[in-house]
Amino acid sequence: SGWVTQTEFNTKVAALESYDYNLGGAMDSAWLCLCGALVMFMHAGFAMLETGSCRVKNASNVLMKNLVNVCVGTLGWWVFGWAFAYGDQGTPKNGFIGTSEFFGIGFYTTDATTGVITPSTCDSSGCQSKMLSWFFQWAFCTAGATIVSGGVAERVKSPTYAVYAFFMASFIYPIIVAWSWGGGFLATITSVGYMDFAGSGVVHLTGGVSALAGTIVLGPRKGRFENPEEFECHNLPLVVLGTFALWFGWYGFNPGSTLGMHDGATGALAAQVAMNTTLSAATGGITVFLLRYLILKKYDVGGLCNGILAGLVSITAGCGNVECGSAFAIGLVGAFVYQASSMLLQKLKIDDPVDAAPVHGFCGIWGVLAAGFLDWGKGVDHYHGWSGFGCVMDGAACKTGLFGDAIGAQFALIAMVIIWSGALSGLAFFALKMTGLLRISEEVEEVGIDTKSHSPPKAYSLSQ
Amino acid sequence: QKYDSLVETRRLQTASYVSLDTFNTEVQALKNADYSLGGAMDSAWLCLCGALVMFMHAGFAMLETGSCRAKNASNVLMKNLVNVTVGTLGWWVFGWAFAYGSQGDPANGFIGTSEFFGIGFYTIDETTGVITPLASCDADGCQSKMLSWFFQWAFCTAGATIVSGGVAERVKSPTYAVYAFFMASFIYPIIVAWSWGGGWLATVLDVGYMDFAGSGVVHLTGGVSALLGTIVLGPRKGRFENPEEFECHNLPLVVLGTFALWFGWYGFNPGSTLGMHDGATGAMAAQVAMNTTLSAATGGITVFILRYAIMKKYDVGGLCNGILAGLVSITAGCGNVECGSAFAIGLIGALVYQASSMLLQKLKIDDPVDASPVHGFCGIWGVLAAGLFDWGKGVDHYHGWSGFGCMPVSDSDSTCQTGIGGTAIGAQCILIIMVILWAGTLSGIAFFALKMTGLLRIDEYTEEVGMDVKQHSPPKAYAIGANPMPTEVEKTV
Amino acid sequence: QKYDSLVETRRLQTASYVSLDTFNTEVQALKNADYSLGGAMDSAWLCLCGALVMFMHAGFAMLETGSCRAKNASNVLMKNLVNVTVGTLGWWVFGWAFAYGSQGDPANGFIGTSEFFGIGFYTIDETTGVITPLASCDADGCQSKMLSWFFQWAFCTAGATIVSGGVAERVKSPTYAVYAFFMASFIYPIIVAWSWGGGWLATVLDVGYMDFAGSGVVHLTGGVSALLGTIVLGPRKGRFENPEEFECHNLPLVVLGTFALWFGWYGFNPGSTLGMHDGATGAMAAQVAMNTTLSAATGGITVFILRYAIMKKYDVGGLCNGILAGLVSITAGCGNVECGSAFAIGLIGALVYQASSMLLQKLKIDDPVDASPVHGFCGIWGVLAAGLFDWGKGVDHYHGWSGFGCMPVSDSDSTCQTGIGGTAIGAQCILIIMVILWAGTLSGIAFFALKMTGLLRIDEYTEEVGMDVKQHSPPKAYAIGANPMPTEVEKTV
Repeated sequence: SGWVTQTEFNTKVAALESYDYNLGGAMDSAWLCLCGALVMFMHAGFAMLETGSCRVKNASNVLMKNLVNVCVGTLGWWVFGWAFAYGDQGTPKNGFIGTSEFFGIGFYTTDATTGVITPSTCDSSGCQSKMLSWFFQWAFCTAGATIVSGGVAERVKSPTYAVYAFFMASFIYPIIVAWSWGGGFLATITSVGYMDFAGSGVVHLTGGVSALAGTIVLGPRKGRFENPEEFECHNLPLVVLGTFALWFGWYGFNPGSTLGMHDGATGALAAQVAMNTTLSAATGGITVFLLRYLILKKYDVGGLCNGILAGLVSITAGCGNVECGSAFAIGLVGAFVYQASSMLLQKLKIDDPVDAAPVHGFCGIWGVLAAGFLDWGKGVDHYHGWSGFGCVMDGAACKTGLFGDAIGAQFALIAMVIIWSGALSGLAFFALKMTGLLRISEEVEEVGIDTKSHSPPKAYSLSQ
Repeated sequence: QKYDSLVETRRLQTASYVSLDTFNTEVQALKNADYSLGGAMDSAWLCLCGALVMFMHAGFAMLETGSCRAKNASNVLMKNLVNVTVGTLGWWVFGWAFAYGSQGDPANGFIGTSEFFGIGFYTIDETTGVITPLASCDADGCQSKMLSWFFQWAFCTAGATIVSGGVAERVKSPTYAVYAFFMASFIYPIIVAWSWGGGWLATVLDVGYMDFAGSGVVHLTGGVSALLGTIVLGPRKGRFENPEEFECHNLPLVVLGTFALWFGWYGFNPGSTLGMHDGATGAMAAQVAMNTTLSAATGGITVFILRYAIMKKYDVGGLCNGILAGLVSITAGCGNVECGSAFAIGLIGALVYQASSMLLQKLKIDDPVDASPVHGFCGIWGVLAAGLFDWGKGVDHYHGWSGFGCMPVSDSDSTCQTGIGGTAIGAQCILIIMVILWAGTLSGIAFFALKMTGLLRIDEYTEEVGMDVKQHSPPKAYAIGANPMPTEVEKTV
Repeated sequence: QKYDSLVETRRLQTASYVSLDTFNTEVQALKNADYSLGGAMDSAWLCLCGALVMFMHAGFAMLETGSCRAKNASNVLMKNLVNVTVGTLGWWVFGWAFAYGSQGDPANGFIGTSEFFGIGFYTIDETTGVITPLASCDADGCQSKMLSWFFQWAFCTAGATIVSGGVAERVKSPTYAVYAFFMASFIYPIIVAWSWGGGWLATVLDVGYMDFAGSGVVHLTGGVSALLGTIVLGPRKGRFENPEEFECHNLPLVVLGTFALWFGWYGFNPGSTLGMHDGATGAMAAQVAMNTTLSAATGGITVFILRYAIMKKYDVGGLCNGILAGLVSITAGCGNVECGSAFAIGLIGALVYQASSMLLQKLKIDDPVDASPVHGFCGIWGVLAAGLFDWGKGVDHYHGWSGFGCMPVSDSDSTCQTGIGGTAIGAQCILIIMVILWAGTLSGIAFFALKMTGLLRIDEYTEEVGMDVKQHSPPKAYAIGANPMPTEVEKTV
């Protein structure tokens, strides 16, 4: 007849809905695969930045440390890391640690009779396979672990560091994720829960604190504070290249942390994040550069590079819930935090070859705090946090008076990260030191690790 | 019996037919879902393409550094970093507002005057505190202002950084930083306001200019400014007496930079569809990617062969600049020419580059990285080529911004306008002239005024020993090898 | 009266119910919108993945340059640049047509014969001049030919560039350029025509070959050709007498190149879904990304440990090649194996690489960057592994191209075929043999003919002093430090 029956209507509408649902799933996958690849490219950035910043006689070794870090870290993440971080925390949730999906087991279900494999875990707005999350979060995990490699460069024993990197990627970092992004106890602490959009605290502070612990336990490189000019970076173009690669990769790190891309609001949030990231990076860079010029009366390109990274780390927690003016302020203050903490370490004669702790640790702290203090709902006494453009709701209206709780949650996150990764990394490094496994011998340090333990024995032979 | 059949009809209708209300609700919901997906697509596309364009800064930095002398390597790196950081602030404070802010009603056609500091990108509901990101919506989807800001930011700073190559190794660094801010916050945005921002060039001669991704708007602007800068500055000391001392000091960096730029260009050109929510846009992006590829490859190999014919030596730097010449040449017309034309555009672009590069040498104008031949002269050629090779020409139609379709008679009449090919080329010429006049005049005046006040050029001694050792900490870019740099200088400085 | 009220009811119902016409129109419009969105997604995905693959050229260039000697650095850089530019033209003129052009009806299964020069990628309406990009459509969406051309271009030139590593430091540059054109326009496209292009290998032994992203089609083709080239050329002078002189001259470039390749592989493998318009494809891409990651890391650390066990020294270059070995090994099977298998494939791939690398050393075959162990031998292993580790094996089903599902009995019967595991491995072996025969024979003949005519290898003097100083302008890749290169040579040359 000329009329539409309910059955026909329902069938066709369901088909269209499922098509949309499918498209949303495809979008999520495309977005996270590409953003994950960008984050992975940050390893190139770290490797170039750290290598360029160290002395030529250890260049091969620094390169190696970065490569070993990502390889070993990948296996750590696969074997244990994912399971601890995102595995099932039981019912009721223990809030501390996941205990399933080691080795990626359980990412698929296989139909026993037909042999058809079904990979997905779905929610109402689209499907994301576990593999997708595994891949995207893998890039974050190995990035966090690699931060430490800069702090301990040029004097740590390589096999020792490899073991530590495995430990970092398979246990230290994943547990912090289990508490926070994995939905553990920090997610609901002080009722509001912590807010760390892309990981100023979860990733960078974890790495930065561990780097600081490592560099303190190791002690400075021989002669570092007697002949500082011998410790200048040996290849500045690599440093700048590394900085640009990191900045580039950060557009996967921050915007990708929407963790999906299947509606317009998420798209607007990603754009907002990209804009804030850009502003804070530029502000941080130029601010440190000017500060250093005032102090040194010399141009310090390495300082400019670290300033950019300081800006990026500072905005990473709050990029989704602050206005662009606040992003400028966060980058500006972050630059001061970086410069002050860098000078403090110098004063305390703590030798951090690439300023890993000031950039990732101190600015990580500032970033987490800034995400609470500069939340854009503050002006009207609302808190937005994870809700992005919307406010944290109390029924149909915005909850008010959350400021104290929100800041409290941020402090809880900072304290927990410092305690957990500081204590574990500190213990690990200290135990290694006691057993003599931590630091290379004086002779090796003198002639350089490359000559002593590498084949070929030097990173460059430009004049052949 | 009639009665019975009517009762039956009614029963069926009530029981299992669909009411218009239900229908409309469902259809609207589905449309909303599609609309929302389209918005997500646009955001994903432009965020990622913008990131690729941003990576071009790595390319510029490596290319320019590698092309200069080792003694100024730190300084060239710094110039690129300062450029992007200062340029970002310039774009945020003034640039976006001048380029894409409201031009009033009726539009003044010349300059935007709202949204400085990104103010007005969100509206906040007074009572609930809910923030709504301001978006420009059309029938097909919404794009937030932040998205456009980010994507256009990458273009703005890329344009500004072109100049840094032309003035390298002799300009005073703080002076250049101020200029870069001026470039990113005023010179470039005004040209955008006239063109992409919907100003007067968009409708000039009725047909309007056509510059898909910015051969004119971005590259010519940068190239002309670089040319003026390099002329006013004068050549580096000894450049034409001892040319072999001015060869690039690190060729792998040059090649790496070229590949990074080529890679970034796949954000620059295909991303200039400015959206990605339907199949036709997708096909356009693919078309653009293909043309970009062909022109780059053709330009590279052509310059390489030309130089070999001239010098009987392989010139890898020339190959790299040839690739860039091909890329700049296709940037305006990548969306409205066939692939055979893309080949021709790259080929001619290579000749344009080589000829203008030799011309500058002849005129003893010292452009360290050939910024003005690559971006300026090939930029001119690119804008012209977009008019000359428009694929509607064979049938006397003009496609221009309409892409696969022809330019229609009017909004309501979709038949093709005919006989506008000449007018279209006229509009292209106007774009070229206006960019040269505006950017040339302003940059020229700026550089000249600075020269007069002695703020422009470093002193001779610094130029002799190198900026790195004089002004930088650490005093050299490399510490590779036993005796990497003249240490006596370091000690005497 | 009752009758009247019924008429009235009916009238109202008529007004507020939905007619089938309206309904169908609306549903069709929504389907079109979805279909269009799907097309946009495909384009965005393949444009971006293609760009990532293109960036692998930066990786190859840096890796190969860093691995060679400083005196030939410019020349190696040039070879990579020439390769991509000449290869692009080869792909445009002939390659695409042979690979993906129409194979006739019925398909000849061996070679395509249409769409040279990209002719036929658009249809132009004679009267209106409106251009329609030609597209291949299926039930879920349309992809323009330009999109496929671009994505496959990146694969083609990547395959060709593999050879450049194997013949580095001793092949005559113009000769290599001609070979690269031949490779990109004929050798590689024919293999594609047999396989991805839907030729005879797609249905060989009924089950057909399985090579998701090209362990065989791309890497083995390149690796075999590199091996033939390096054998015919013979070793570099002094290679096995003074091996320490042949160590890589710039390790940071090698590592940078490795990371760039790994990064680009996320376009190479996940992009080989060749589309992205439904959730299952998305899950497949994620699966592929995860497997790629695991195999790369496993391969890298395994080779590193092996080499340390053998040499008691850290070998960073070995770690880099191990990563590449893992990547090449997983490329064929990344879509139809579990993550545990990906670990195993990377592990065994590392052993295959190390064993074949040592074998070549033993046989005194000098492959400067280990191109054939990495791409050739691991390519063979990758193709085999895709058959051996197929995740349907445990229940005697084969998944292959069907991804998560099993290979069905026929198009109409979706139950799983059983007992085809052995046949599938047979098909894999046929793919391997055919690639080796085709690429090996053609490359071998080409290199041998060139050798006979004296066009293949540079003269001894050039090899001694380096190609850069002899043939390049500038005559050296680096000018870092006071006395970077023996200037006497420069002057005597």
